Amino acid sequence: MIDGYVRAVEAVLFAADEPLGIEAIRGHAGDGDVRAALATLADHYAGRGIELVRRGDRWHFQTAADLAHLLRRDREEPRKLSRAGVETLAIIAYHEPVTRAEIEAIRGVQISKGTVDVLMEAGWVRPAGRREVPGRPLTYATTPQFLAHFGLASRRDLPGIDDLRAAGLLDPVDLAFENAEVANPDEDA
Amino acid sequence: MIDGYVRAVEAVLFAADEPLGIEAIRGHAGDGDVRAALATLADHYAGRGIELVRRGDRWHFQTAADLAHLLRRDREEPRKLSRAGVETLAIIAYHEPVTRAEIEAIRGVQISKGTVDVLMEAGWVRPAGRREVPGRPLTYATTPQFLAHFGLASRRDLPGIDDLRAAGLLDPVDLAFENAEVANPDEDA
Amino acid sequence: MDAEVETLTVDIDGWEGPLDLLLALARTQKVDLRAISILELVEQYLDFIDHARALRLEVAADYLVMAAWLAYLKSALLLPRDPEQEPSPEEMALRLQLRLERLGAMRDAGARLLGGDRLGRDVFRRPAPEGLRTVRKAAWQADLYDLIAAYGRVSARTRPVMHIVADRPVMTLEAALERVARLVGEAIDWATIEAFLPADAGGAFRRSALASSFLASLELARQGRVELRQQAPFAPLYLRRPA
Repeated sequence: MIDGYVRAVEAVLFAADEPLGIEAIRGHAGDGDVRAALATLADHYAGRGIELVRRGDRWHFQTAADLAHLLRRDREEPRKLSRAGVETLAIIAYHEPVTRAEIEAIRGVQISKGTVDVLMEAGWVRPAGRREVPGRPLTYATTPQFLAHFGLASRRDLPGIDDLRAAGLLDPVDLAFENAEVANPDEDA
Repeated sequence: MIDGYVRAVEAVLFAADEPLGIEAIRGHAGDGDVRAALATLADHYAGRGIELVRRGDRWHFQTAADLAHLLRRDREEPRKLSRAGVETLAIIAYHEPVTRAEIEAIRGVQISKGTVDVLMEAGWVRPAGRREVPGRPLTYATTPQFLAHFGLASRRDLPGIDDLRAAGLLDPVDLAFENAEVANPDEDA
Repeated sequence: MDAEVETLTVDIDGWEGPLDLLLALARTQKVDLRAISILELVEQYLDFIDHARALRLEVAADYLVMAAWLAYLKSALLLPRDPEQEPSPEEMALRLQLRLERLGAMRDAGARLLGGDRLGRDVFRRPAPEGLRTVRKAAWQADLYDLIAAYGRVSARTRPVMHIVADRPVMTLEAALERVARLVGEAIDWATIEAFLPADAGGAFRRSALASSFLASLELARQGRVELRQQAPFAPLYLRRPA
C-alpha cells in the first residue's frame, strides 16, 4: 500500500502549475520526508507513461519524453487540387524549368502565390534555380514524387501536343460544337 | 514491466487538456485495446494521490478527493451559483431532457433568462432538442463537463436519484396525483 | 414556532416565490413533508403575510395570490363538504403537498450535488497539461487525366486557332432579293413564300433559301415593293405585289 505522505506529495506535484521545490511541496503536503517521498515516486514512475523529473532543485511530472510523438498526431485529409493548381502543375510539367511569368503567359491568367505553394507542399514541384535574365527569376520543375504520383516513368511519357489533339483535348469549344453537328446530321429532320 | 500500450494511454491521458473518450485516446495512442488499458490504469492508480476516473464516456486523471484539504488553499472557489441556479441545475440533471415550463412548474416561479444562460456559460447545460408538443418548446440537458465537474461517472450517480425515482418524486404532480389516488382510494372516506 | 416565523419575516425579499416560502415554513414543522399538516401550513403562511404587511413590507402580488388561494383552501377544508366541488379540498391539499415534496427533493439534490467532490475545488486536474494536437495535413489529389486535360485546356485557350468553315450550299441574301423581287412581279394573287423557292431545292439548301427569302421579303416590304400577310403565328406567310 502506498505511503500516505508519498501520495500527498504525488497529488501536490500533479496539481501544481509549475515545478515545485522541496519547501513548496512541504508547504502543501505537510511535514514529512519530502526527499524520500520524491525518491519513491521517481522510482515508481520510472518507465511509465508519466515521469517525475527534476529541474534544478524543483520537481514536476511530465509525459515520458519518448512518448512525445503521441501528443502530436498528423492526420492526412484528401483534398482535390484546384483548377488553377492542376493547370499550373501541367504547365510546369510540360515546360520545366519555367518561371512564374512564363506560367502566367502560357495560362493567360495570373497565378496566386498560394497556387505554387500548394504544389510544393504536395511535393510535386520544386524550385529549380534561377534563369539568367534580368531580375534572375526563380524557375520551377517537377519532382520524382510527381512522376511517382502520376504513374509516369519520365516526363517523356506525358502525351505530346499531337496526342492531345488526337484525343480531342485541344479542340476549342466552337470547333467541338461543329463536329457534334456533323455527327448528327439528321437531328432536326 | 508496464505494457507499452498501457503506457501510451497513460501518457495521452496525462497530457490531455480535457477528458478523453475511447476514440480520442485511440487517435493518439494508436490501435489497441483501450478499454483494457483503462481498466489496468484505473486499477493501478486506485488509492494513489492521483486517480483515473470515468466521467460519462470520457476519462481523465485527477487528484484523490480525500486530499482536497492539502490542495484547496490559495485557490479560488469555483463560480458561486445562486440558489435559483443550483435548483435549476438540479432539476435539469434529475429530469433531463426538461423544458423551461417544466422547470418553472417544479420551482413554482418563473426562471429569469440569466439563470439558464449562466448554466450554459459554465458548460454544464445544453439545449437538447425540442419537445414534440404544441409550441415545440426547447428542452435542456446536462453536458459531459457537468459530469466531470461534479465528479459523477454517469447520471446514474446523481445523489439519491434511485430513491427519488422510486418515490415518484421525478414524476410530474399530475401523474403522481393519479398514482396517489389509486394507492389510497379511501383516503378521503 | 412563533420565534421561527419571526426570523423568517425579516427576509421577505429572500424568497424565490410563494412555493419557496411555503417550503421553508413547512420545514419549520420539523416533520417529513409527506406528514405535513396543510392546515397548519396555511395558518403559518397567512400569519407570515399578515405580519409582513403589518410591518409595511412590500409583498409581491404572487405571494398575495397564493395567500388568497390558501385562505380559500382553508375554508374549504374546514367547512362542511360540498360533494359537487371539483377538485375536492383534499385533492388541492394533496397537490400542494406533492409540489412541496418535489421542490424540496430538488433543493436537497442541488445541495448534495454542490457538496460532492467538485473539480477545481476538491479534486484537481493538471493545471497546464501539454495538450494533444492533431495536425491536419492536406493530401492533395489529382490524377493524370486531370493533368493532361488541364494542359489541353490551357493550350486550346492560348494557341492561335484556325477556323475552317465548311462549304455548304446556301442562297445568299442578294440572290434571294433578286429572285423574290422578280417572281413577285410575275405573280397575280397571294402566294405562300414557299412558292418563291427553287423547285429543286432540298435539305440544307432549301432551309437556307427559305431563310434568305424571308429576309428578302421583309426588306422588299420595307421598300413598299411587296405586301405580306399572315393569319396567325406560324401560319403560312403570303406575298403579293402591292395593288
